[in-house]
Amino acid sequence: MVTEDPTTAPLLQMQGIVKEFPGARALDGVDLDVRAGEVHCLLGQNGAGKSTLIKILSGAHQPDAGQIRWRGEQVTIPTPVSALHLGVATMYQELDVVDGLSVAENVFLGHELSTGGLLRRGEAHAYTRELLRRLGHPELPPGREVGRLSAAGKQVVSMARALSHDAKVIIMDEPSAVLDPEEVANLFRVVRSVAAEGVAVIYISHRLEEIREIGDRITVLKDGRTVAAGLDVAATPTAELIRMMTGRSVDTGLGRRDLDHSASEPVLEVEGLSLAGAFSDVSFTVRAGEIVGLAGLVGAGRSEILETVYGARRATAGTVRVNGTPVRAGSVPAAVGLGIGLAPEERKSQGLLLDQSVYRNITLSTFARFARSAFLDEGAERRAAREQANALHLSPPDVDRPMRTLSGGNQQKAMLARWLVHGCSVLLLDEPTRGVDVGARAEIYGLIHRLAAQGAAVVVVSSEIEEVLGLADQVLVVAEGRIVHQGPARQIDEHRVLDLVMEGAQQ
Amino acid sequence: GCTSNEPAQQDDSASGNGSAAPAGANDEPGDTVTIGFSAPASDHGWMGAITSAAQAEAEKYDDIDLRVAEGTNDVNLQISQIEQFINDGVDAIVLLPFDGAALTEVATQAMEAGITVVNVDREFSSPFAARTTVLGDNYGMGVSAGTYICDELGDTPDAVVAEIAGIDNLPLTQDRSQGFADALGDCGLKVSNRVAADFTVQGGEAAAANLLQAAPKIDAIWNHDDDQGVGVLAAIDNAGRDEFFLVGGAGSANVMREIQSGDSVVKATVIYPATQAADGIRLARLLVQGKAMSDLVEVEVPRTVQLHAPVVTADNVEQYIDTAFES
Amino acid sequence: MSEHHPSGTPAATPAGAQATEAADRDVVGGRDVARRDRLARLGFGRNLGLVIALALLCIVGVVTAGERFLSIDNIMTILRFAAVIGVLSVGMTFVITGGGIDLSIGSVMGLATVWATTVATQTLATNTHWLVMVFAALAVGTVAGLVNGVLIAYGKVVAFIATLAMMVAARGLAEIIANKRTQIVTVKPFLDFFRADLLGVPVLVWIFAVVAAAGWVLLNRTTFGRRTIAVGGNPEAARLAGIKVQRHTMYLYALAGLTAGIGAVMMLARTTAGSSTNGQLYELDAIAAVVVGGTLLVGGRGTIVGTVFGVLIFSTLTNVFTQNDLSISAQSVAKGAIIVAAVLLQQRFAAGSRST
Amino acid sequence: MSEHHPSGTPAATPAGAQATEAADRDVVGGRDVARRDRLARLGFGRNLGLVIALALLCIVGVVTAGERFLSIDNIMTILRFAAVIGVLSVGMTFVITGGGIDLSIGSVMGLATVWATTVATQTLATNTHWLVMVFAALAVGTVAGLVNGVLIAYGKVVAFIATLAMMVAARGLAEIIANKRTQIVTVKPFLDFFRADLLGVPVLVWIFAVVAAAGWVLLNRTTFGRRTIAVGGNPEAARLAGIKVQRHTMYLYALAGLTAGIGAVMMLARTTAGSSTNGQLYELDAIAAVVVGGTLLVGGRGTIVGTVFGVLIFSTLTNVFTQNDLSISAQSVAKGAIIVAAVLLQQRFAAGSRST
Ligand SMILES: Nc1ncnc2c1ncn2[C@@H]1O[C@H](COP(=O)(O)OP(=O)(O)OP(=O)(O)O)[C@@H](O)[C@H]1O
Ligand SMILES: Nc1ncnc2c1ncn2[C@@H]1O[C@H](COP(=O)(O)OP(=O)(O)OP(=O)(O)O)[C@@H](O)[C@H]1O
Ligand SMILES: [Mg+2]
Ligand SMILES: [Mg+2]
Repeated sequence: MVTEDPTTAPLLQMQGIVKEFPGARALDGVDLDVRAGEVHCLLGQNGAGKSTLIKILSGAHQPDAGQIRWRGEQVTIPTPVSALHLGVATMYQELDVVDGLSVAENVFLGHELSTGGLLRRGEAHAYTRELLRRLGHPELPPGREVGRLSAAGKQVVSMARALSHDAKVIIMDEPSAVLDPEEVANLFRVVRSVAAEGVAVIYISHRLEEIREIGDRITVLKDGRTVAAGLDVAATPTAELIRMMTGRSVDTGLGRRDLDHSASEPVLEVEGLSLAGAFSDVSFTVRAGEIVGLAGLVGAGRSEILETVYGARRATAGTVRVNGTPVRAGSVPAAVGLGIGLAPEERKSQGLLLDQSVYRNITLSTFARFARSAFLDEGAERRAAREQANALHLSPPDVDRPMRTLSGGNQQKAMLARWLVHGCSVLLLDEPTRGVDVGARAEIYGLIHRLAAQGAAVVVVSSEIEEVLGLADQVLVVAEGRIVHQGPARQIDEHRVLDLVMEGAQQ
Repeated sequence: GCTSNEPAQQDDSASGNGSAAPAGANDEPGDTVTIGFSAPASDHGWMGAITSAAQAEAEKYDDIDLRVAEGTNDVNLQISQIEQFINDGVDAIVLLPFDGAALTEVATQAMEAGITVVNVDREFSSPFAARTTVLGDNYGMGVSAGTYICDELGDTPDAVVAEIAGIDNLPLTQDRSQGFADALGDCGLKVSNRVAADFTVQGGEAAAANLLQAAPKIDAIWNHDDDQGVGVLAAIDNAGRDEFFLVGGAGSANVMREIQSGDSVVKATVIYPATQAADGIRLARLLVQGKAMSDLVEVEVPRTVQLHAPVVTADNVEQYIDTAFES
Repeated sequence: MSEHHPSGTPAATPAGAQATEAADRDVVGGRDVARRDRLARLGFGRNLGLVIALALLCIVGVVTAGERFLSIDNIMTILRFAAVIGVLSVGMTFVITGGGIDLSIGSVMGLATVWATTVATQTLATNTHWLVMVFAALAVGTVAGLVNGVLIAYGKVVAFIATLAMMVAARGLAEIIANKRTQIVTVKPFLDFFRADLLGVPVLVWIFAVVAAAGWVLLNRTTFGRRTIAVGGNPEAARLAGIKVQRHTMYLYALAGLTAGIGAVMMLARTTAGSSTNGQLYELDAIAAVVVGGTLLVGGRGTIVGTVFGVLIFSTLTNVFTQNDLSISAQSVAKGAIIVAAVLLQQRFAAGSRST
Repeated sequence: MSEHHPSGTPAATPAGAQATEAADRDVVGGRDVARRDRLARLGFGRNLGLVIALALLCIVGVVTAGERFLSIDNIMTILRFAAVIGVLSVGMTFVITGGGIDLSIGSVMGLATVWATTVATQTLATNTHWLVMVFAALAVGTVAGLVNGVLIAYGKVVAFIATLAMMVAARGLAEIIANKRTQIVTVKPFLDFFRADLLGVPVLVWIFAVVAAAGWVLLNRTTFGRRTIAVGGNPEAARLAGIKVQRHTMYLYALAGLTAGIGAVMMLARTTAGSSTNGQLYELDAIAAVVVGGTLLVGGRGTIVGTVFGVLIFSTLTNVFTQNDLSISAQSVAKGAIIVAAVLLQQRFAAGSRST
C-alpha cells in the first residue's frame, strides 16, 4: 500500500513501542508511521493506549522498549522540551492550560519570548494575536486571563500554543471533545491549512464521522497493540474500523425513537426556571419513560439548566416539580431525596472520588441508606454495587479497585450505576458519552433506553447533535440561555437544529 | 494543698519586699511625668506580675501618666514600640527588654533624644543606653539555690542534683544555671540531670515528668521558675515521688504556701522580685522630676540598683509571703 | 472563572508534581490489588514504616537507657505524655482527612483550660459537681471549633487563615480571662478522678485510648467518616452526590474543637492548672503526628491508626532524648531530621504496599 | 500544602457558583473584559479592599492618636517595623504562588542572624569587609531554603511538613551555635551602613522597597515569575510545556531562603544582635500578610502589591494599637478578627472586580 517515494517517506516512525505502568502494560508493541502533510488519525477504544503513545512521542513518558525514527534517524525524546525542539507539538487530551496566566502567556509557556529573563510582552501579544486570527478567533484578547475562558476557549489557546512552536508534527488528543460543531469546523479548517503547509497532524477522536471528514490515513490500536497501520480512510468502511477497534461488530446506528409518551404521567416539570447570567425562563416537562434531549452549542447554558434543576445552583426564578412535589431550590439533597440523579459533565472533577474504590463511588449517594443507624454496612454496599456493575458489564467487574484505574467509559458506567442503586425517577445526564469509545457508547445508549423503558424520566445533554436526536423522544434546542425550539426528535434534523441555534444566537 | 487564686494582693505587693515605702519629699506631687513602659509578653505569672505591679505603682502617683505598650517577645516589635515612645516625646521609658542586647541601640536613641531610660532586669550591652538599671540577680539566684542545696546535702558527696531550667535560650537562664553550677561546685556537687522547660505550666509538667523518669533517684531539684513549678509539682505528684526536696525560683505566693504547709517536697524558693519594674517606674519619676532617693542616697538616683535574691524557707516564709506574687 | 482540571483529581490541588506522580503510580492494573488493599486497610502494609520507626526508637531507647526504658513506669510516662497531643491529633485527623487544617486547636485548648478554671466555674463546680468544669471545657472547645467551621464552610475563608486567626484570638482571649495568671484547680474531686489510675493505667491514657478507638470507628465505620473522606477527596463530587458539604465541614471543625476541649480537661488533670500558655504549638505537633502517620495533607485519605503511631513516635522520641540528657536544642535538630525521615520512610512503605 | 475548599475559593473547584456567574457568555471568552483586566492587573480593582482597609486603619489612627499618627516619624516607625516581615513576605509570596508553603523562614532568619554574628564571622568581617556578614546571612538563608526545596521537589515531602521540620531544626541549630547567648554585632561599618538614612528614609525601608519592586518585576515581568504561576496553578501542564517543575520548585524555596537571609541582615541592623529567638512566628505573620493581600493559598495566583498592602495593614494595626495603649491580649483578639475581616473584604472586592 505505502509506496516508498521521497515525498511520502515517513517523517516519523515509531516501532515496537512498549510502555509498562505499574500493574498495567499500556503499550505492547505499537507501530506508527506518519508522513509530512497528512492528517493521521489514531483510533482505539478507551484505554487502548492512544494517549500513552502520544505522550511518549511528546516526551512526557519514556518508552520501555521500541524505536522512534525522525526523518529516518533514530532519536530519543527524553523530555517535553526535546520533543518541541524536534518539532513535535502536542495538544493534550486533558486541558493543559494555566488559569492564572493570560492567553499569550499560556501560548508561550515554556518558550517565553524574553531578553535576559525579562518578558517581551508586546511581541508575544502581537504574535499571539496573529495566531488567534489564524485560528478564527481574532476577538480573543491576548491579555485575557485564561481562567475566564470557556472550555472551548481554552482549547483554542491550547491550539495556538501548538501552532506557536513551528512544529513539523502537531498532535491533537481528542480536541473536539469540548467543541461544538461550529468550532469543530473551525478546527478542521486550521488542520487542513497546516497540513497544506506540510505539517503532519496526528488526530485522535472517538467520533468516527470526524475521522472520515478530516483524516487521510488511520492507525488503529487495540489493547496496546497496533492492529492496523496506515489504512486509507476513504478505502476503509466504518464498520470495519469498529470491528478492528473492538474486536467485534457494534451497532452504532442510532435510529430515531418513535415513542409516544403523552399518555404517561409527567414526572419532571420545570416551569419558568431562570438563573441570572446563564439562562432564563426555561420550561419543559418529562414524562415517565420519556427521554428529553437538550441540543445547542457549547456555552448555551445546557449544563447550567441541568445543574439548576438538580439544585446544584440556586435558581433565580421558577419551580421544579417531581411527581407533583415541588423541589426546594438550591438543595441537592432535596433533589436527590425526591429521586433526581445527575451524571455531571466533568466526570473526574465533579463526579468521582478517584482514589476511592469503585463500590464507594457507586454508593456515594446511598451509603447512608445501607447504614444501620449511622454505622456503615459495607457488605451490603459491595453487594449492591456488584449487582449493578454486573448488570452494566463494568470492566473489570471488580468493585474494590480504585476508581482511577478504570477507563473513561467504565467510569461513566459507574456514575450511572450510582443512580441505579439509588433508584431514580429522574435522570439528568450531561454529556454521558464524552470521551467514551464506540463500544462503551453503544452500551450506554442501550442503558439509557432501558432506564427509560423502566419508567424513568431522562434528560440528556450532548454536544453531538446526532446523539441527541438519536437518543431522545423530545428535543429542546437551547441558544444563548433560552429554549428556541421544542418538539419530537423525529420531526427535526441536524441542519435544522444548527439553523435554530444560529437564529437564536442572533436574536 | 492547693489554694485559692483570688487576686488579692496587688496593692501592697507593689511596695516591694519589705523595703521602705516611699516617704518624704519624694512623694510630693511634681510636674506630670509621662512614662512609657514596655516588657516582654506577660504570658506567665512572674512577667504578668511585673506589668501589674508597674501599673499599680503608677496608679499611686497623680503625677505619673503611664503608657503601657504591653509585652512582646518579638524584639522587632519591641524596638518599634520604643520608637513610638520616642516619637511621642515621653519623659521617661521603663524598659524590660526581651533581649537586652537587641534593645540597646533603640534605648541609646531614646537617651540621645533626651528621654530618661530605666533598664529593668535584662541588662543592655552599653552603659549609655540607660540612665539607671534595676537588675535582678540571675547569677545570684543560681548561687542562692546552689548554696542552699549545698547546705542541705553537703554531707552526701554523690548526691543527685537535678535542674529544671526555664527558657533555655535566654541569657538569664544561662546566668542562673552558671550560678547554680558554681555554687554546687563549691561543695563538690554537680548537676546530674538538667532539662529545660519554657516558663509555662505545661512545659514544667512535661519536662519534670520526663526528668523523673530518667532519674530513678534524686536528692534535690532546683526549678528556675515557680510558674512552671505548678506543672513540676503536678508531675512529681503524679509520679508519687518524694525522696528529694525541691527548691523553687522567683518566689510565687503559691510556692510559699507550699513551703509554709511543711508537708510538701518544696523546701525553699529563691526570690526574684517581681517588683523590679515598679521600682523602675518610681526611679523614672524621681529622675524626671530631678529628685534623689532622699531616704537612701542624697545626691541623685544611683546608676545601678541590684536586687537581692534571698532564699525563702519555712523559717522565714512569714516575712515574704504577704508580698509574693500570685502565679 | 473555572478550572477544568487537567488530570482531574489531585490536580484540584496545587500539590504539584509530586501529587501527579504519586497519582500516576496509583493507577494499578492488577486484580489482586483488592486483597492487598484490604490488608493495607487493616494497617499492616501502610503502617509498616511507622512500626519500624517506632521499633527503632525503642531499640535506641533500650540500648542507651537500659531496661528502665521498657519499665511499666516509663511506658506509662510516655503514654501519659502522648495522651493530650494524641486526643488533639485524632480531631486533627478528621479535619485534615476532610481537606482542611486547624491551626487553632492548641490555643483553643489553652482557652478551654482557662475558662474551666475561672473562679466562677470552679465555685460552681465546688457547689455542684466537678462535671461542670468538664462541661465548660468541652463547650468552649466545641464553640470555638464551630466558629472556625462556620467561617470556613459558610464564610469561605481559607481554613489556614481562619484557624490562624482563631489561634491568635483564642490565645488573646485566654490571656484576658486569666488576667495572665495561672489558675490553679481547686476542685479536689475533679483532680481525684482524672489523676487516678484504672487497672494500673492512668485515666488520662484511658481517655486517649477511648478517643482513638471512637475516632477509628467514626472514621472507618460510620456514615460520618465516609462523608469526611468524600468531602476531603472531592468536595464537588460529594456535593453533587447529595452530601451537605458545608455542614459537614462545619462539623469537622466542631469535632476538632471538641477534642481540644477534651485535651483541656486532660491538661488540667495533668498540670492542675489552667493557663493561657497551655497548648502552645500543640497544633503543629498534632499536624506533624497526623502527617507522619500517613494521612494525606490534601485530604481524602486518613488513618487514625497511623496518627496514633505518629503521636507515639514523637513522645517516645522526647522520652529517649530526655533519658539521654540531650539538650533541647539538639532535640530540636534531631526532631526536624526525624520528621523528614519518618515521612520519607512512611512514603516508601505506603507506596510499596500500594504498587508492588 | 493544599486545600480542598468545601465549596471552593474561585480556583479550587471546577464549578464554584460564583465563578460561573463571573464568566461571560461568549463562546471562547468575552468582550470588553480586556480593559478591566488591565486595570485589575495594575492593582486597582483587586486591591480595592486592601486600600480601603488600610485607609480605615489610618483614619482610626488619626482619630484616636491625633496628627502625631501621620507624622513622618511615625510613618517611618511603621515602615521600619514592616520592613523585615515585608521582605520575608515577598519571598513567601513566591512560594505560595508556586503552590507551596514555607513555615521555616522565621527560624531560618534567626539561624542566619546567629551565623552572621559568630565570633568567627565577625572577626573575618572586621579583618576584611562587613560584606562578609551579609554574605554569611544570605548564604545560610539560601542554603536552608535549598534544603527545603530539595526535600520538597525531589524528596516529595509535603511542603508543610518539610518546612515544619526545618523550622524546628533551624531553631535548634541556631541555639547550639549561639550557645543560647545573644551575639552582639561588633562590626561598626556594618551597623553604620544599614542603620543609616538615605534621603530621609532609613536604609531598611529602602531595602524593603527594593526587594518588593524586584519581587514585582520578577513575578510579573519575567519568565521566572510566569513559570511560578504555571507551577502553582497547574504543575502537570507546566511540566508538559517543558518547564522543569521540580527545579523551579526548588528555586522557589531557595528564593524564600534568600529573603530570610536578607531579613536576617536587616534584623541584625535593627537589633545589633544575633539571637536564636529572632524571627519566632514570623512565618505565620508573613503567611497572613500574603493571604490577606490576595495571593491564593492553593497557588497559581499571586500579587506582590497585595502582599505589601497586607504587611502594611498589619504593621499599621500594631502601631495603632500601641498608640492607643491597648493590651497585647486585646490586640490578639482584634488581630484575629481583623485577619478574618480583611480576607472576607478582600474576597468580596476581588470577586466584585471580576464580575462587574
Ligand atoms: N500514568 C499511568 N499509570 C498507570 N497506568 C496508566 C497511566 N496512564 C495510562 N495508563 C493505563 O494505560 C492504558 C492506556 O491508557 P491511555 O490513556 O493511553 O488510553 P487512551 O487510548 O488514550 O484512552 P481514552 O480514549 O480513554 O483517552 C489504560 O489502561 C490506562 O489505565
Ligand atoms: N465553570 C464555569 N466557569 C465559568 N463560566 C462557565 C462555567 N461553566 C459554564 N460557564 C459559562 O456559562 C455559560 C453556559 O455554560 P454551560 O456549560 O451550561 O453550557 P453548555 O451548553 O452545557 O455547554 P457544554 O456543552 O460545554 O457543557 C457559558 O457561557 C459558559 O462559558
Ligand atoms: Mg486518551
Ligand atoms: Mg455543559
